[in-house]
Order: sequence, then structure tokens, then C-alpha cells
Amino acid sequence: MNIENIKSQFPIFSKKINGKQLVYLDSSNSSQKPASVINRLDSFYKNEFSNIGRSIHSLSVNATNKFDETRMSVKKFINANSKEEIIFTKNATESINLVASTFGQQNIKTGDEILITELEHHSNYVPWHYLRENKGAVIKFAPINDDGDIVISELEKLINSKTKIIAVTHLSNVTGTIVPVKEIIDIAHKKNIPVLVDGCQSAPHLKIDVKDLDCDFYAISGHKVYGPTGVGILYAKKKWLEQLPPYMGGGGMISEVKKDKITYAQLPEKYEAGTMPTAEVIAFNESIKFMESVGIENLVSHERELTNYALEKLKTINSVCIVGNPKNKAGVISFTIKGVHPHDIATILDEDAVAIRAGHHCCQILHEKLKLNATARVSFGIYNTKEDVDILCKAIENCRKVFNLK
Amino acid sequence: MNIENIKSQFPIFSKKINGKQLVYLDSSNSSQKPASVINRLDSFYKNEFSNIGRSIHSLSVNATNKFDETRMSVKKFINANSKEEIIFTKNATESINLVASTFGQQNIKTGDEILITELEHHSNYVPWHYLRENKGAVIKFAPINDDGDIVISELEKLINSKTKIIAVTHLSNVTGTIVPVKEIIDIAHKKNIPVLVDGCQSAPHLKIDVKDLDCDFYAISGHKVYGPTGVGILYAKKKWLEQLPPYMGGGGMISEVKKDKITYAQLPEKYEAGTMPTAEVIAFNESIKFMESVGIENLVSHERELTNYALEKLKTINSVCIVGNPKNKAGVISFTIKGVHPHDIATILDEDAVAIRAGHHCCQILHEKLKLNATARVSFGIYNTKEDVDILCKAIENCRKVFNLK
Amino acid sequence: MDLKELYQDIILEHGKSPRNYGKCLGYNHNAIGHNPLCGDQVHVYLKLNQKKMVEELTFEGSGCAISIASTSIMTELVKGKSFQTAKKIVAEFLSMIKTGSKIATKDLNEDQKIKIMSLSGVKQYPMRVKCATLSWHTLVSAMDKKIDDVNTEVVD
Amino acid sequence: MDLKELYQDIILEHGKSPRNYGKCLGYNHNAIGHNPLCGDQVHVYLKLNQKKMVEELTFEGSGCAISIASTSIMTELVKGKSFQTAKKIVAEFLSMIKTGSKIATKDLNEDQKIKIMSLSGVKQYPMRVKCATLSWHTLVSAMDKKIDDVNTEVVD
Ligand SMILES: Cc1ncc(COP(=O)(O)O)c(C=O)c1O
Ligand SMILES: Cc1ncc(COP(=O)(O)O)c(C=O)c1O
Repeated sequence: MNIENIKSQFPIFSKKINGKQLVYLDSSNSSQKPASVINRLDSFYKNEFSNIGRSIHSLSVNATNKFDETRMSVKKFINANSKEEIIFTKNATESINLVASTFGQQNIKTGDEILITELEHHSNYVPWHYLRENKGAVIKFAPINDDGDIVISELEKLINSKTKIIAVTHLSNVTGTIVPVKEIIDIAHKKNIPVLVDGCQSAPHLKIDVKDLDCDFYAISGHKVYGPTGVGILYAKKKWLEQLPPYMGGGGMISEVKKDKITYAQLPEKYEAGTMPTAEVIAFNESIKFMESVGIENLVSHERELTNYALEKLKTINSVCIVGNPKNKAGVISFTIKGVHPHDIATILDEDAVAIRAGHHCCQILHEKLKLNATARVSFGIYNTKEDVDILCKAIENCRKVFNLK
Repeated sequence: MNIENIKSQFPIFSKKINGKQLVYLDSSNSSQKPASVINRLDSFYKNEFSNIGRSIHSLSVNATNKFDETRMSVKKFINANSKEEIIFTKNATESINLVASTFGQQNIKTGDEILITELEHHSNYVPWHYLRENKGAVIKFAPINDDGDIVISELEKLINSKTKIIAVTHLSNVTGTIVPVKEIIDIAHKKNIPVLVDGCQSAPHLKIDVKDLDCDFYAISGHKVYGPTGVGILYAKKKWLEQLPPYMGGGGMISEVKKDKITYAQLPEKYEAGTMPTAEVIAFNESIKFMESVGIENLVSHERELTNYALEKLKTINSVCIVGNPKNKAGVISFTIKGVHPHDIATILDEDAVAIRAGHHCCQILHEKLKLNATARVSFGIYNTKEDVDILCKAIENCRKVFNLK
Repeated sequence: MDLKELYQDIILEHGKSPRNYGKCLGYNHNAIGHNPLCGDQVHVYLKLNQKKMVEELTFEGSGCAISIASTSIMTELVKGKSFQTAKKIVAEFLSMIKTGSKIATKDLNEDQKIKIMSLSGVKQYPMRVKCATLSWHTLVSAMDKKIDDVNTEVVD
Repeated sequence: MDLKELYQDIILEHGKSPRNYGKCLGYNHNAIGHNPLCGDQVHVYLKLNQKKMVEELTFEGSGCAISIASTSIMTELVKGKSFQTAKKIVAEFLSMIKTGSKIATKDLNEDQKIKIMSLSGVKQYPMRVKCATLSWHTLVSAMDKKIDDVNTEVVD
């Protein structure tokens, strides 16, 4: 696999920042986009634009077919059973809110328990918190150990007859921990408890197979897998989508509307109210094609190599501390520098056109557990190279210099 | 105003359909996009892409500022008091769901009444229906008369002490009726009842001034006002956004997250959970600039002229019936042809590259009232010309020919 | 594609003057189908006699020329057929509309084949396929009596 | 822009060894400010005496060098000032950070002016403005005792 060739497919890397080559290490936040995706947006808007589903004219027929093709691609990409299990949302946050809200309406009563983990992103906690506020549910947090791994035996202890759903990330956006979700799902299913997997970080970094995982729900952000902003995905087993109530109400999700009664459309339309991010979903097909052209195995091994290389190099820098040491890790490294606050690190690195993120990364629970207010985070995409890591390390040295560290 | 010049700003019109010039008369469904909007998406993705708000690096700072500029433009465009009153959603349907859900949570109990009208789009009915299902609310429908006008005195009669909110469209997407929402808001406010205005069709066709209207909520779809898909807008008075609970939960909308407690961010972030349609919102600024470059007054008068011209011409065609005859009408004309079902009309017109919409246009209540299963709809954008209307009328003649009508 | 291939005279004629319209006496099966895209609806009434023969087949509903003609033609062709044959005819029709396959069955005479094939032009108009197939799906559902409602969104 | 203009020695020094850290005895005003962007938090303790003079001003919290240095310098400059003067200094500081205006007040001596102006480099770093201004907003809120929580999202 030729990374320079892949990198050249991303127009942004021909741009200079502060006169320097951009070293983009913030892909966990949002990935850059290959030309094929950007050009598809362009060509769709310029030559083919129409809304889908509702009109009979040729433009609309074409758009409807193209939209459907993306749904088929997503189905294949994550190995779902049918395209009716693929719902388009605006982001993974909506995907999780959709599940929490509809599942909660139907299945959560006072005292029921929702089990999440200390690794969760706010987007996989706040939606469940609403059920605590509005329905009297109880939220339990499966703990992590010092390495940043979920302790399965501890998680298991927290499951009881009141546990109604488990929501867990597949890959931590802070420690890079790969969570053994399949094992968790097995445990849960033995007790008839459904599991939602937050796949925001796994989708760009791992091979996803929802059939193999047997998860009930899987949430993905399009913009983190080389897609346009404005597109999220919810995979859900058909039985859930059939039995749960609809989420947003409006055009496109109904069957029959009367003054006293409304019936809803079939799947997947039941969960797609109003005008979709039509162009963005259609262009998202190119993101999947891009990932397939690279090959998920190649992507995984490239990122693994990069991550290991970066860990090695970072560890040799004085006063750098890596956050967590999970058994399996992918694409995400958070660290601190003794004596330099992460915000200062980010500002100083930016001067060298090295884009990283600093803060709590929407994981305050995890940071509280780690007794850190903030961390600096490096996250990789398929376009990153060892040279990027070298430049990162040099920039960190500069950071130490600015702060007069020994 | 030179329409040919304006039309040339829309790349799609250089495309041929079935070897013919596209006559796009489906703008109420979704408008075409000017090159400036499409190019802004392209340049943002190619040169500037980053997520907003959460990172400190230069790309992110730039994106955050650009995002904020759109918010300021929207504020100015609809004359809101402050940018904190402008919430970005994925579409107008989400905007209305947001209000129905949060307002409902706080203010609707069993027996409370919600007043809507017979003109409403499903997106301004289904979200309220949920409150009927889940909270025991009652929905009342203000009737229209034979012309397709809301009868204000009838609407007034339906208001009583149990009426908690009124939700009404500003412009019907079927009859083109301009609803005197200001008058309705005056009546409602005298009784301390807030009003949501569905501005989906008015935003592209009329000058919007939320301060003058004094509405409590105003919902807009970006894709109907020459913007990208994936962007919706909710205007709401600050007092409401402050007092209502949040809608979706997740990253970006929190202040502090603890295991036992969560506090929410200030406005507007409180209502913007997860990654926004960043690029699309940024490009949407160009849509507003486009509309301002044309001048809303010019747009309104051009479309009025077109609408009148089309009405005149259509009325001369045998067996064509115009749906509704409202006092004030803008940009939207629905019709039927005696002996030809609207679906057949749409298919036949499409053969001449005339794109119209056929069906119930997400207004089944209205169609039931009109005793019609479906109608054919022509809707204008700034790029339409009298020539388009002429081609439409010729295509309708062809339609009559295919069906051997006299 | 020529519009006249879609709107053949036979279709226009059936669209305008549908056969077997109304509720037949003594029906023992029925089902409603609707197309959420447009709100069109069809109600199929069926009388299966003791020999499992389609003794009566009628419909009520509104829709476009394609949909009404398709339903009208369906009632004509299926009436008088056995349960099995009826099912076979439906399958051949659906396959013709979706894949463009020819009508091969010996259960229809030449005249009837011409009628059913007059609907084959619909294949070129993807958005209209549902108009043509709704009543056929509804017929199956009435015969099977499994569910009452057919929704074109599912079955296509 | 040179990083050394942002990270001047005086800022690094205050960032590392902040003055007036901790909870002062007998405080009668206090407020918490936090920056939802990063989770940083500052708690300002203030003792206003009967003459409405800032007798004590301390803080607790964590944050980046900019934020800690800014808070530390703030406590140094505002302590001992009258209520009115304190407000004026805050206003001049905020205006410096936002518009780049000069510090003109006669209420600070030259040394103090150099200190406060060491923070002026922040203006070039929009994402860091909140780091520098959070504690100052929190001080105002403590003085006014209107609300307990300050949130940089609002006030900037
Ligand atoms: C009057 C009206 N309200 C609401 C909507 C829903 O807008 P969207 O589909 O963008 O959510 C539409 C358009 O479909 C409309 O015309
Ligand atoms: C683990 C995880 N979950 C959820 C999210 C939320 O995704 P989005 O902002 O696209 O809704 C993110 C990214 O921000 C994430 O990293």
C-alpha cells in the first residue's frame, strides 16, 4: 500500500498552514475527505440535484436510486442483514438519541438500570441520562482499570435483573482501547439484554461486522469515516426497528395521516423524517468505496504500525506520559506533558502546523477517573505517515523548549 | 433584475434531460443550488476542513469562525435579536420536533390543546401527534374555506384556556396560501399562547422578519432556500430556549458531566448535540448571500409575476383546475386535470423535462378536506422564467393529447 | 422511451372504465393496499369458492391510470382461475414488471397475454412500478389472509 | 506571530507558581467559572470589606498556563483596589484581549501595566481568549453575586 498515493487523494494536504505542511492528527474528531467524496458532492449538486422519494420526475428517480445505493453499500460495509436495518441520521449522536428515546419510551420504568462504561463519550451518556431524569432509570458505570481496559468481570457484576440495556463504545476516543464488545454482547444476550455499540471510533479504524458481533444497535458518524458532515448511521436489528416507536415525526415517515390517527411507514423510512441530507448521503457512498479501495485490512495494519511507532517515539521524550495502556489499542493516543497543560501543547504544536486536540474529548467521566482535567490527543487517519509522527515529536520538543523543560 | 443572469449561476440548468432543457418546477420540494454554494462546499472540504469548537488548531479556529458567521447571517436574514436564538438542525422537521418535544415535556398535560390548521405539512402535525399519544393532548385543526384560506374567526373560536400552543404554516406548500401569521400571533399572545410558525415555504418566497411577527418559534429548511441539504434552522425566542429542556444529548451541548449530574451548555450550543453539518452550515452562508444579492424584494416580485402569469395561462387550458384561490398567494400552484391522475401528469411532463411534483405533498389532511387523493404541483424558484411556464403549458397540452382529452 | 408505450390505448381505456369495480357479493377474502408516496389506495374483494377457485374478484379505490388499469386487467385475468393458477399469474406479472421477463404461462390465452403485456412498459418508469403492482400484491395478501394491509414500500 | 509573545517568561512563571492560590479566610463573595470546551474550572474567593475594598482575592482551580497566569496576575492587580476600580481594571483587561486596546488606567502602576499587558498576546489566539478571560468574568460575577456560575460560553 502506497500511503503517499493515498494521501495525494486528499486535497487538503496540498495546503500549507503557517507556511508549513499540514500534519493532521485530529481524525478522531473528524477525518479529512478524499477528492472522490468532495467531487461527488460537487457533481451531484451541479448535475443531478433533486430531493428523493417524493417526486416522479427523472432527477428525483435518479437521486432516489443513488441514495438507495449508499444504503446498500453501508449494509454491505458493516455486514447487516438487510438495508432496512440501516437508518440515516445527522450524526452518531442522533443515532444514539434515537435509540435511547424510543427504547426508553417502550422499555424503561422507574428503577430500571442502564449499564454504560467509564469510557463513554458524552454522546453515549447524556441520552441515557435523560431516561434517568424523565423515567427514574439508574445508570451504572462499568469501571476501567489503570490500563484503561474495561474489566469484564466487574461489568458482569453490575448486570442484574433490572438491567434493561447496555451501551458501550467499541473503541475509546481517548485511550484508543478496543473494547471486547463481542464478549460483552454474549454475556448480555445470555440474560436477554440488548446492547448498543458506539462505533464512532471503530468504524474508521477496525473492520465492522454487525452480524458477527450480534449487537442490537450500532452507531456510526459518516464524517469520521472520510464522509461529508451531516451524515450519521444507525444500524439496528430489524426486530427492534419494527417494535420500537418512531423517533422524529414528519414528512416521509408516515403511511396514512388522518385527523385522529396516524400510521407510520415501513422500514427504513419510519425513522427518516423530513428531507434527508440527500447529497451528503449520496456522496457518502464514495467514502465507503474509498475505504474499500484501500482495503480495511491494509488500513488497520497501517494504523497499527503508525500507532506503535508513535508510542515508541513518544515514550522516549522526557516528561511525556501516555494515557492508558490497553491490551488492544488502535489509532488514538492521548498523552500529557508534565508541566505543560494540553491546551498549551495544542497551541504550540499548531505553530508547526501539527493539528491535535486538547481537552476532555467529550469524556469527562473518564478524565475524572484518570484524575486529569485534560489530555492532548493524537489520532490517525489512513493518510498519516511516520514522517507525521516525526514532525509531531519535533514539535513536542519545541513545546518543551518554550516551557523551558529539562 | 436579469433572470437569465441569475439562472446562469445555477450549474444544473446547463444540463439536458431527455435531450431537453430542464424546466425545474419542484422548488418547494427542494431548490436548486447556485454555484457559489456548491463551490463553497468544495473549497471548504478541499482547503479548510475541520470540525468546529472542540479543537484549538488553526483549521478548527477558522471553521468555528466561519460557522459562526453563518449564524450571524441567519440572524440578520430573519431579523432575530441575537445569534443565540438561531439553532442549527438537520432540517425543518427536526426544528419542529425539537420544539414539540421540549415544549411538550415542560408544558403539556392530559387534556391540553394544541391548535394547528388544515393546511399543515405532516412535519407540523406528526410531532404534535406524539404529544397526543404520549401526553393525552388534544389536537384541534383550524379549518380552511373553499379558497384555501384559514378563517381567522374560526381559528379564534378554537382557542380556549386549554390551548397551550399554536403551530401554523406561513405559506402552504399546496395552495400557496400566505397565512396571516402576524394576525394569528397577535390573537394568541393576547391569551399568552406561544406560536410556532412553519416557515419552510415562506423563507424561500417571502421576506422574513421574526421580530416584526413576534413569533415564538420559526422553522426553516436550508435546502429550500438555495442551501445544501442537511441544514435546518430553528429560530426561537431566547426565553424559550433558556427555559425549555435540551433536546438531543451528547457532545458539545454540555457544561459539566458527572456520574450523578449533568449541566448543559449555554445557548445556542445547548441545542446542538454532536458534530454539526459543519461544511453545509458554512456553505449555507453563501445561500443567504445569494438571496441578498438578488434582493428579497426582487425575488418576491419576480415570483409574484411568474405565479400570476402561470395562473392566467393554466386557467385557459381546458380541464385544468387550480387548487384553492387564496387571497394572498406565492410561488406554489397545485392543480388537477380532469381525467388525468396527477401521477400520470408528472410522468408525462417529465418526458418534456418538466419536473413537477404529484401526490399529497405531505398534506393528507388538506387533501382529505379538498376531497382529492393527489394533486399536481408547480413551484417556482428565482431561476424560473415565463418561458418555463410556456413549456409547462405545452407539456400539459401534450398530456391532454396522450389521454385523448378534448 | 415513447410515452405511448406506457399509455397504450388499452391502458387508457381500462383506466377510464375499469372492469369489476365495486364490492362483490359474498366475498370471503379482502385486503387493502396503499401507496404512502401518493396516498392512493386499493381495496380488493375476493370470493374463493369451495374448490378454491376465484369465483369473484372486484376492487374499489382510486389511483392513476396505470394503477386503475393494472387492477382492472388483473381482475379480468384472475377471475375464474384456480388458487394456484392465480398465484402463478401474479408471479409472472410481477416478474415481468421487475425484470422484463416474458409472460409464458399457458393459463392465459393470447388475448389475455396481450392485455397483461400492455403493462410491461411500466418497467421503464421506476417511480411508477408501485402504481402497477400495488393491487397485485394486495390480491396475494387477500388470498393469503395473513395481513390486512399491504404497503407498497414493503413488498417491492 | 511568535509563540514567545504568547508564552512570555512572566506568564510561564505565574503559570507555574501562581500567587494567591487557595481559599482566603473570611471571604464573603465567591464564584465558580468553567470552560465547557476543556473542563477547566476556576473558583474565585473575594473578601470585600465595609468600605467596598477588595481586601482579599484568591483562587483555586486548574488550567493551562495562560489561564493560571491570567488569574494569578488578576489577583495581584485587583487586590487592594476599590470595588469601582476593580471593575474598571477588569473592563480594560477584557477590552485589551478582545480589541487590542491599550491599558490606559491610572489605577495601575507601570509595573502592573507591564504585567497585565503580558497577556495581550492572547488576542492573536482566538481559541485561547477564553482561557485568559474566564477568571476575570468569574471575578465580576463574584463581585455582583448575581449568579454562582460563570461559563465562558456566555460572556465572551
Ligand atoms: C410547509 C412545509 N413544512 C415542513 C416541511 C419539511 O421540511 P424538511 O423536509 O426540510 O424537514 C416542508 C417541506 O417538505 C414544507 O413544505
Ligand atoms: C466515541 C464517540 N462517540 C460518539 C461521538 C459523537 O459523534 P458525532 O459528534 O458525530 O455525533 C464521537 C465523536 O465525537 C466519539 O468519538
